Amino acid sequence: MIGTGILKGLAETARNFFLSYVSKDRLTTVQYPEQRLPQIEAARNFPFLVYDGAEWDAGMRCVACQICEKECPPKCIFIEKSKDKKPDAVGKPQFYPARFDIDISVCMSCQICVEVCPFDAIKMDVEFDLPTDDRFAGLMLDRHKLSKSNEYYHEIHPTEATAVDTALDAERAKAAAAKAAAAAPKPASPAATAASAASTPKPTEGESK
Amino acid sequence: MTPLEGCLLLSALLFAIGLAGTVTRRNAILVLIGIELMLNAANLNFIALWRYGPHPEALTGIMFTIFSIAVAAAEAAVGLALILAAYRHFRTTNLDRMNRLKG
Amino acid sequence: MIVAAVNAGSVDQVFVLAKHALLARTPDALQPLASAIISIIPLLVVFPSLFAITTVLERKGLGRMQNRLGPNRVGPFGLLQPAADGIKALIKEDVVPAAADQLVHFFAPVIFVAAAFVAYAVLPIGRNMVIVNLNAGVLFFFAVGSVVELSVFMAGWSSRSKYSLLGAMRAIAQMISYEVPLVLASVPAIMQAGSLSTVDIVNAQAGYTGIWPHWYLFTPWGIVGFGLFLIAATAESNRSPFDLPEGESEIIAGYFIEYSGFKFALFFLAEYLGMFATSALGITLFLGGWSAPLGISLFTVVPSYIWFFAKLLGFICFFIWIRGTLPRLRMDQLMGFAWKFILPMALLNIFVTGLWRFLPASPLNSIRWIVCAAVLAAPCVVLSMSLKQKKKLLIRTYHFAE
Amino acid sequence: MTATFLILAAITVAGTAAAMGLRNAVHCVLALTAGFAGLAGLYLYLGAQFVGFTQIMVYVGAVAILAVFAVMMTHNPGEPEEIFSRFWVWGAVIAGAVFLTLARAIRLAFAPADATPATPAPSTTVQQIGDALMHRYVLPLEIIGLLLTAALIGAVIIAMDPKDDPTLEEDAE
Repeated sequence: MIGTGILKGLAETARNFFLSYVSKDRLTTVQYPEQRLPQIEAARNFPFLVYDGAEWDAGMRCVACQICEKECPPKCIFIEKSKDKKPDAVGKPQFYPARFDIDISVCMSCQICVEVCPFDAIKMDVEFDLPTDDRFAGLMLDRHKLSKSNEYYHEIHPTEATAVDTALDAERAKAAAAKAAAAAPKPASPAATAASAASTPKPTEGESK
Repeated sequence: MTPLEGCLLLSALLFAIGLAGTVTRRNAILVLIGIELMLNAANLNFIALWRYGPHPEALTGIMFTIFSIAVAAAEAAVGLALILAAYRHFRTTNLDRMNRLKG
Repeated sequence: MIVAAVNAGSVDQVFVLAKHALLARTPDALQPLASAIISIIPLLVVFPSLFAITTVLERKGLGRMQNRLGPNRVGPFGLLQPAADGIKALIKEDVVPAAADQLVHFFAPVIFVAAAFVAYAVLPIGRNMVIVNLNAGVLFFFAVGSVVELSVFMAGWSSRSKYSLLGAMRAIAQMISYEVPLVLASVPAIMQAGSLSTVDIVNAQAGYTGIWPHWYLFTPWGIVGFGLFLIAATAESNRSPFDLPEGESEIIAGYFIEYSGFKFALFFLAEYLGMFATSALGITLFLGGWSAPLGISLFTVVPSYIWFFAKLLGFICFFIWIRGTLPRLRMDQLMGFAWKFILPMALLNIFVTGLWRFLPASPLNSIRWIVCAAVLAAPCVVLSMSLKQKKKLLIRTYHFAE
Repeated sequence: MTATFLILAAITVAGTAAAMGLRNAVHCVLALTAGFAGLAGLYLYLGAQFVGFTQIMVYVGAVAILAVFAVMMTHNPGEPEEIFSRFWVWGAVIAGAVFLTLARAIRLAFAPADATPATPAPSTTVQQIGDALMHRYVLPLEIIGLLLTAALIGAVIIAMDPKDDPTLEEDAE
């Protein structure tokens, strides 16, 4: 008979309608600004810069090598290298970014900058409410706004951050050992230092995958 | 001018407009519409003469108009169907270019 | 009539009496104009407010049917949502496509809304509460309804967009196909009442047998006619499951896709006004208009307009319920249903109404009932069987996949 | 001759004149509906309520929509834009002459003296019309019904594309 399917459907929607007032677990809606879903560890959207220690300016890992700027597919990263140098995470004097801007209205969240960074300085953030009333300047994040502490990194991506820290600690230990070894007999040749610096990315890159 | 005279003059004007459209337009659909207009002019006459005539209770004018509207509707349906069929054949609704008798 | 009105209580007639009191204070020369204005202004206030209430009701109801919350941000329980939507529509930019036919594009929503409002002129929303009691009221209603098709065409054609044109074509094809059954489904009620005047039709259903009202719904042809009317009304107001003309997922909004801001809101308003008007006509024809559903004093003391709006609200809730349940039809299903099922049933229903009128009522009312119901039920089953015929589907073969 | 009559007459004449004179055929049909609506208003003004509503229903709701569909189905963008026939001057002259003759005849028929007193509009109910249709005019009604059915079937058959129907394949060529 025609119409029985319709009646079944009507009964189903009526059941939904009334039971949604009775049983709370039927309503799966998360009321966003007040309630939030638990953070997923693999979540990521825009890049940020990691710094060690308490001061963002001093502890910044970035050495302004500009690899990320070159690799960025939509070209949303703008870096200006500093004139002077300061010691990096390993203690070696390095350049630092005098200017580091990311235009997140252009960024496509591809994570290539993170993949290519040899110094573990740029990582993916999970911060997604970035509304602004100025769509040009407000979405152009500068060096200060981009800097987040290593603790914050641990908070949002604990596993990954621990792996990075282990690798960096190994690097630091290696550098300290090399320094100690160099201090004891004779200063090592500049070529050897360059080689050890070049070998740094390899372990971290392997672990981040 | 009496109301009846006004109605009749309006009806004559409508008839003339319809006639002008029918004989001057090239588009077959608009020619058909012109014919409809002339029919409507006649309907207006019927209603006006029923209203101001001596025997409004006889309903003759209204009846004639109702039947006329029904005939006009049938005419429009068949006429537009004919135009569609002709368009399918000639690929045009321009009456000046439907000038062949050969099918 | 007047005596009955006074007996029914002054609460029932409060608006009528208020109008008379106001008219008594206006000079004689202005009386026709003042009478019209006093009648029209409440209409212009009440039905758009009902539209506002319906939008929030619909969104919350649909939400609950899908186990969602629905709008709950603006005002308590989201009840002020329509105000926010209205403000948004008002302050939005009014974009007119560069290629559009400016004049026609402008007039389409205006005519649509005007036609939707004019239809209310003949609908009795309470005892003695109708703007004009036209002798050919139902005919007037359908005549005004046919103007809507033209405005839909104007909107679709003047936008110069393929989606709006497709939507307009679908809408017109659907409206014409379903206007025929809509009219034919209302013919039985007109036949039985012996009048095209909506007021007379309501009065013909006003009595009670015991406590049972004399609504046309409670006759075999009334049930069938009401069902057919309901289906045709759903299609006529472009509601789901007959919302092909504005199927969001295929032609994005149909004929009013190129409208924005306030004109879009006008289309939205007119669609809902059309739905209310058709529902109100259904109430008038089959559900006894403003009369109380049971002839007990508890129900009959309630003012007539409250009953009317309660029935209208029932209709609205039913439409929302249907919308939350049924998926959209295919074009061929839509047309096939109209011409192969609803139209024959409506014609048969007219015949059965004639039978009902000429079968003797007094001694053997139940036999009359059974005969009429049987004459209607048998073809209904046969037609629904023929609709259900399984199509032999071919196995789809792919040329390049696999 | 009241203001109502003049307004309605103006709408009717403007609508129909535009329908016969505009360039775009869809505009013509839309103007025509305005003219038909004005005519329906005139019927209402003359007290023929039923005819007025039937006029709107049939002409605005059906004929105009049909015409619009026909215009769109026969639209040929490549066609040269000539809306009037070569002999349009002659056509206009003939139509003008017809109007002048009719108007003259009407003016002559009404002597200026016999201004008929304005009679109240005869009250016609739908019931009366129905009774008349079922008694005195039942034969014309039946014939009209037959005519409409024949026209419906005929229109469908004429408009049907012979390519869509295999049984008509022989007739197509």
